[in-house]
Amino acid sequence: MSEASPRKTSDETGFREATRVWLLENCPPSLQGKSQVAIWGGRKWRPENPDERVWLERAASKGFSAPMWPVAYGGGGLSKAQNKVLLSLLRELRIPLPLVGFGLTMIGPTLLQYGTEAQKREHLTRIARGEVLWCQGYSEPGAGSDLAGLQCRAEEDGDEYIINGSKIWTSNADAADWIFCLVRTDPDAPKHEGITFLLMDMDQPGVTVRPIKLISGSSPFCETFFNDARALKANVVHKVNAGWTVAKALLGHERSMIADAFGVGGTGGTKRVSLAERARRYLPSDKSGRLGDPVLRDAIAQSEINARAFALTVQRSKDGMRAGHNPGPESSMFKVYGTELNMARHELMVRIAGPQALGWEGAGFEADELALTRDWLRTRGNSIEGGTSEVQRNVIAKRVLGLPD
Amino acid sequence: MSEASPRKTSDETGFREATRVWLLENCPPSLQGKSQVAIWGGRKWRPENPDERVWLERAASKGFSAPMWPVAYGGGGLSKAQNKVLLSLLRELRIPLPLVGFGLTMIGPTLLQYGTEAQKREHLTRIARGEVLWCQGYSEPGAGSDLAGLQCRAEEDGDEYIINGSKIWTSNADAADWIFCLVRTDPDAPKHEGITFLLMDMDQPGVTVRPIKLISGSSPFCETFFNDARALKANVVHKVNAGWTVAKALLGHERSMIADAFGVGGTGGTKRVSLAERARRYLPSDKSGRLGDPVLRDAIAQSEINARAFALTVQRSKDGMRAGHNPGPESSMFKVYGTELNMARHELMVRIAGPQALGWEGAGFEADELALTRDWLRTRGNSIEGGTSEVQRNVIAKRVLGLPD
Amino acid sequence: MELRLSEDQEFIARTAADFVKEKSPLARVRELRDKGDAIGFSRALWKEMAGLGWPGILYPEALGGAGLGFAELVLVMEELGRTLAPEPFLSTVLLAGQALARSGDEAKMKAWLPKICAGDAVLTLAHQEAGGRYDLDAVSTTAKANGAGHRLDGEKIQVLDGHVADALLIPAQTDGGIALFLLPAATTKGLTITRQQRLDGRGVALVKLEGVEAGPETQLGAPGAGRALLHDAVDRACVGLCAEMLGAMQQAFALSLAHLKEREQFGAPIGSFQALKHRAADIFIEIELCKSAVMAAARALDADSPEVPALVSLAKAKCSDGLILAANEGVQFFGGVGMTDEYDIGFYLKRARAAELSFGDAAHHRARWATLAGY
Amino acid sequence: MELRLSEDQEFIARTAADFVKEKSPLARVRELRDKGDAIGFSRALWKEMAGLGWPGILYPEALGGAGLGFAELVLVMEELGRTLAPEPFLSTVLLAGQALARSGDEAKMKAWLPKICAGDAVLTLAHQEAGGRYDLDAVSTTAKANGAGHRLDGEKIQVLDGHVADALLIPAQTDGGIALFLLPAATTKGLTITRQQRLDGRGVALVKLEGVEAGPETQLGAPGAGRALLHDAVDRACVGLCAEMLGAMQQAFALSLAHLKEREQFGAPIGSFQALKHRAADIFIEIELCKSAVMAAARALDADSPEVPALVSLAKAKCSDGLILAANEGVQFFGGVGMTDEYDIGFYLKRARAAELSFGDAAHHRARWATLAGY
Repeated sequence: MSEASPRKTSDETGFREATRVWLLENCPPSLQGKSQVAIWGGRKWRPENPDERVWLERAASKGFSAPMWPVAYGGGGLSKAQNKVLLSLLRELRIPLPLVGFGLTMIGPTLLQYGTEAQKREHLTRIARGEVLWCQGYSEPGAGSDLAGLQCRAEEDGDEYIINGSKIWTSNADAADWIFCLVRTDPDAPKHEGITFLLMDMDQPGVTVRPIKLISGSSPFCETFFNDARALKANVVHKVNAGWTVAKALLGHERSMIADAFGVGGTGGTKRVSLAERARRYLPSDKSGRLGDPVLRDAIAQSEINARAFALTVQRSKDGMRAGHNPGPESSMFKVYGTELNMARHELMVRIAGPQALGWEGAGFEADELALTRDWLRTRGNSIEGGTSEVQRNVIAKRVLGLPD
Repeated sequence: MSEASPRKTSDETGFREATRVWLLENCPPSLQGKSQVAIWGGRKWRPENPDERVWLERAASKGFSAPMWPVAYGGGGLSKAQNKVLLSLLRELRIPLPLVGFGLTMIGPTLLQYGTEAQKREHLTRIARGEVLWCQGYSEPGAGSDLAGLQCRAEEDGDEYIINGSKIWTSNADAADWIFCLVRTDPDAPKHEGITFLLMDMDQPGVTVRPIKLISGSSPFCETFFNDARALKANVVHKVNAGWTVAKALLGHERSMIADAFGVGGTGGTKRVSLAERARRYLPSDKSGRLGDPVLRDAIAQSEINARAFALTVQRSKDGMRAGHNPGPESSMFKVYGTELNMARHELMVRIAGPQALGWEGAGFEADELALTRDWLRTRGNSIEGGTSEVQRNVIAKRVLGLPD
Repeated sequence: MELRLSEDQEFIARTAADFVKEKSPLARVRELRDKGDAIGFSRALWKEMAGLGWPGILYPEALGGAGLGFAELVLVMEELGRTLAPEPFLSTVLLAGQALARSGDEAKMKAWLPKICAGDAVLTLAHQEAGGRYDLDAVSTTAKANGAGHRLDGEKIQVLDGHVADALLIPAQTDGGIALFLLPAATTKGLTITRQQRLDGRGVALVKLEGVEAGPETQLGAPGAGRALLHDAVDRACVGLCAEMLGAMQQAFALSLAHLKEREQFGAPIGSFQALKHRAADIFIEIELCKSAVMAAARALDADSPEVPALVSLAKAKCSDGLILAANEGVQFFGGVGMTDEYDIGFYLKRARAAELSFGDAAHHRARWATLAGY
Repeated sequence: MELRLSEDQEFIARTAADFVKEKSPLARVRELRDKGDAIGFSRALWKEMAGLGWPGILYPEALGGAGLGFAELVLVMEELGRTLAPEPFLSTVLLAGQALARSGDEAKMKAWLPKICAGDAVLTLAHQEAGGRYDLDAVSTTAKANGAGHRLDGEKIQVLDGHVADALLIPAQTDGGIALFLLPAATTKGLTITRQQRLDGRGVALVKLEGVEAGPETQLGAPGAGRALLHDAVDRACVGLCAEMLGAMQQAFALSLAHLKEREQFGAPIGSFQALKHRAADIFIEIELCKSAVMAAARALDADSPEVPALVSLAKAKCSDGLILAANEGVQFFGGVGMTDEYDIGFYLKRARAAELSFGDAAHHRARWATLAGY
């Protein structure tokens, strides 16, 4: 840890300047201006550019890989304000985040809330150093929207559990080292009450992983099979049979991330080619410069208006939260509308491109046309993953509108 | 009854010619070419044109007021083919039907199927002569889609029932003489098994009628209240507590009539002003003669395409029935799609007319514009009356698609 | 632009909500309709609202106003919209008031704005003609030069509160483009005003101009400024209407939700049926989007943002569809009784359509959005 | 026009259904795709279909056909469409076959139609260019007079089965308008054919023409007839495609219904949830409308009705929306597994889009319907 730790700098300007200097000195030049690089870490990680490892290690030593985690667990101990400064500097200098992944965003925060001291010391430290890549084992082939209906079971054996069953949609499981998952420890209890939240090392013979091919092509998703896999009882998070509580907390993190992603999408925060620009490529314009197909023009305007209204609504919710209002179950609204907006937008792009949207690979299609085909297919999953639109509407009806069961 | 009864004519051409002559001789000239006149009959009937009564009486004597009913019950005893000839002649000569109403189309056929000999002789004869106007008492203020949940109760009292409760949507109850209705005779039985189908004279102190004003203005609908009203037990149709069977048969008549009405509407069988003609009145056309608002043009085409596809489907169903296929529960499809098509068409007409569709009465609006406002409002009830769209979709899901409860 | 109410704004909204609950239930609108009230609103209540400072919210304190902005005005109009209050906000405060306030014509502002703020005058702007549909520039009323003034001929339709207006702003074509003429109703010769009956009960009138002599003192603003004043005033009235629509859709939805929870069919409250639940969830979402749209448009007006026209069109496109959805579905949720005049939900169905077809329908505003975005 | 199958027609439909069940399950299409089959369909199966008389259904017995009509053809194509059978009906039997059969060119008909009926030739018509979108008249491929014949230059896209066609019909602009040239694939110099990979696996090709010398014997039909032949052939292929789409939407819906009945969530089959039931009911209705539309278009063709173009557009507009609805909802009903390549429902999603965007999308056909209706 550096001597002139910026944490000790009392004012933000000082912190900003010191951090800027540190970043410019410590981030390898080959990564400066490369903010799109995603550094995942983990045992199996073999970055193409070895500087990525250098950058991760330096940032981890500084506490910048997990900036707001306590120093005791490998974090940087930064305040919210300082973290914001750090992120804005990374954006400004187009330096990649030192570390990304579910360890940092999902299991880390969960352990901070529910983990034992030993678990925090062991796992958080390794996450912050980028030594372990995590994946999530929630969904099961048979369970779908009914998450709590999971069947994967864990039976006691001395100080261990023996796990049998399978998980689906385990993103990046083929690259991951550890998995956090929900297992059934009491098959006789009501379905929400016999579930335990368990951490498991994937590097053992009882765990196998099969990547999933989607209708859009290859994907980060995998199916993960447990065949007498083992985990120490010390790796139970919170209490045995109380895993549902932990799961719900973690799902909250996930949903707000998804809503955020779509909210930002809606504002055009990420630079995207506008629908109108796309349309000009395929459709003639009239003398006044209007799109020559007024029916598509109307559909484009509808899509943009909806996107803008949605972005304004996300902003209104955030502005409200800053004023101390809690995000309630109406966040289901962001999931359902954001995803369906994105899906409708892609369907519209396909209609705009016409026959040129039909390419799979090879001759006769531009690269971005081929990407559109795949992207559109992929969006069909938006209303399914992370809680189906049907489930979200149920939540709104029940918890926001108070409609009876 | 005329001597050269057309029923005895062995070939259709003979029947046609004889009937044509009879119609031209017997229909008062003031009614020839007046096919839009609706002759309701009944005790309270005071037609503006007294020839209407003359025409009804002559036609009834000939058996033409209820052409296919048995002669014994005041009908004409015509075959299906002969009836078709009669109807086509009436259309051709633009002579009004001698009689219309629920007696003829609803309770009549029901009594033919379920009535006792005495009931048929009494009621059918009076219906055929246009002496009694009937209305229907099914729905109740509290019941809605759950028709069988009706509360109106009938208690035995010697050879009579005493009826208390109310009925809603009793069309033309303020003009009607008799009512056929569903009453609860066994409050302890399962809800479908304690219902009796009962006929009741409305000309008694225990029956009061209140017309219902709709959002579109005045309407034929009424609310009918029974306060110790009385009916002879001899007026129970079918068995006591078996009224649901009769009701279902009658509802079948009603739904196929409604589907028919919308089906015919869909084909443009009734002359209607086309959407495009309407649009030309409010929108400029471009040089090539196209409607100048391409977005509305697209919506008009969509509406017409849907209407035509629906009309073709009604035709396909009829062609199939002629080939001996039974009309199944898929007729719910005609109700739900036909009504929603009609509603969407009216919404589109309103959008086409723009601010001119907003008139209620008086200055600044044409008569057909004022009619459009009311018609549109009235169509909002299409998806409710005669079984809501929700109920129809339930029926399709369960009985056509076999989806589980 | 922050999309959040300040404490002051929350107070204004609460005050308006309380006022509406106490003084302006829907029953009042029903009664005005049933008795065929000649005015169509309550002058007494309008004075009371003026007492609360509402008609003057937008106008400078020097002229009797409160010196606030659209962010505040839409809160009041949203609450009034819940029960379809018919008082002359759109005509007097927004259409005419905004044309006056933006005209730079000090004399006319001083003559009229204090009266508007005090609830002592009803004014209006006749923005619609029979053939014009939603094109504000399609003005066929003519203003021919006539001595120092003009001679006006033409007809205006569905002029909001035209039947009770003390003065009317009339757009007419001069040689130099569209100009606005402010004509006193009582004393102008050649002016025929006929009350029109609309399905939603909002007071409107046919205004006929036959050889009306409009002296130079009647013209509003600098020559050539009329078209911009007309567009700007209608945009502002449009945002006010959207706020009313937002209130109306929330109320229609509240009535629907209450019915879904109470009404039992097949042994269960109908709100327990999943198909209806999902439709209710969709209405909820659309209303949330409309809330944001109205808030953003109002704040853009206050900030004089270049996005004003686009955000006005966004709000009108969303609110038109949102209110129609809430009202159509509302009637369907209520079932048969929803079709009767006795129930309130039908009032929202009628207002939904009237509001949709005022100041341009959703398709009109989508087309305008596209034009503004350059495609 | 009666909308009912005769006994003979019912027999044809049953035969086709049995054949498809036995010989052409979707697994076959998946296998052709997975092994990257160069042809993309089975020549052996095509010969078998020819044995059943299918490619010749429309053509006179004298030329080896069955002398039946579209009413029969659509029954076969509907069944084949259920499992997305990739054999060259659209290209060979409809696009090229119909252009030939309607050309009046006896020599070419005798040369090719018997081979088509026997399943011994694959032909196609290159109706699409990159900039043309759905306008068949937007032909920028040129045919310049060159001695007695023409010299052709241009490029055609997504030519159905172009990569395996024995001969291709190429529309090109001559001085006298659009003409069709029948070019043998193997021997024509200046013709470059490149297989394209489409999301739905249907075999298509880029066809480049660079200084192709087309002798007078290659031109199809009388001078000036090319445009009508092109439009008529595409309309007929469009009805064939609609029949395939009708089969596909029924199969996608059948897969969905089976899943809705089997799959349990929250302790009940998901098909018991009312929101899904209602959506299933809507899909059922749309499919019924599409059935009628396809039947009517086929019968109109057989009757040579003046309504042909309108009914073709009606069928394509309805089937485009119907198949997309059935496929989109199908994936949603299946949930996560519906997104995996392992399940079949995704094949229908891909075909839905490819079919929608072939021969004009729904909006294109609505516009055409309006034009035909004179508005």
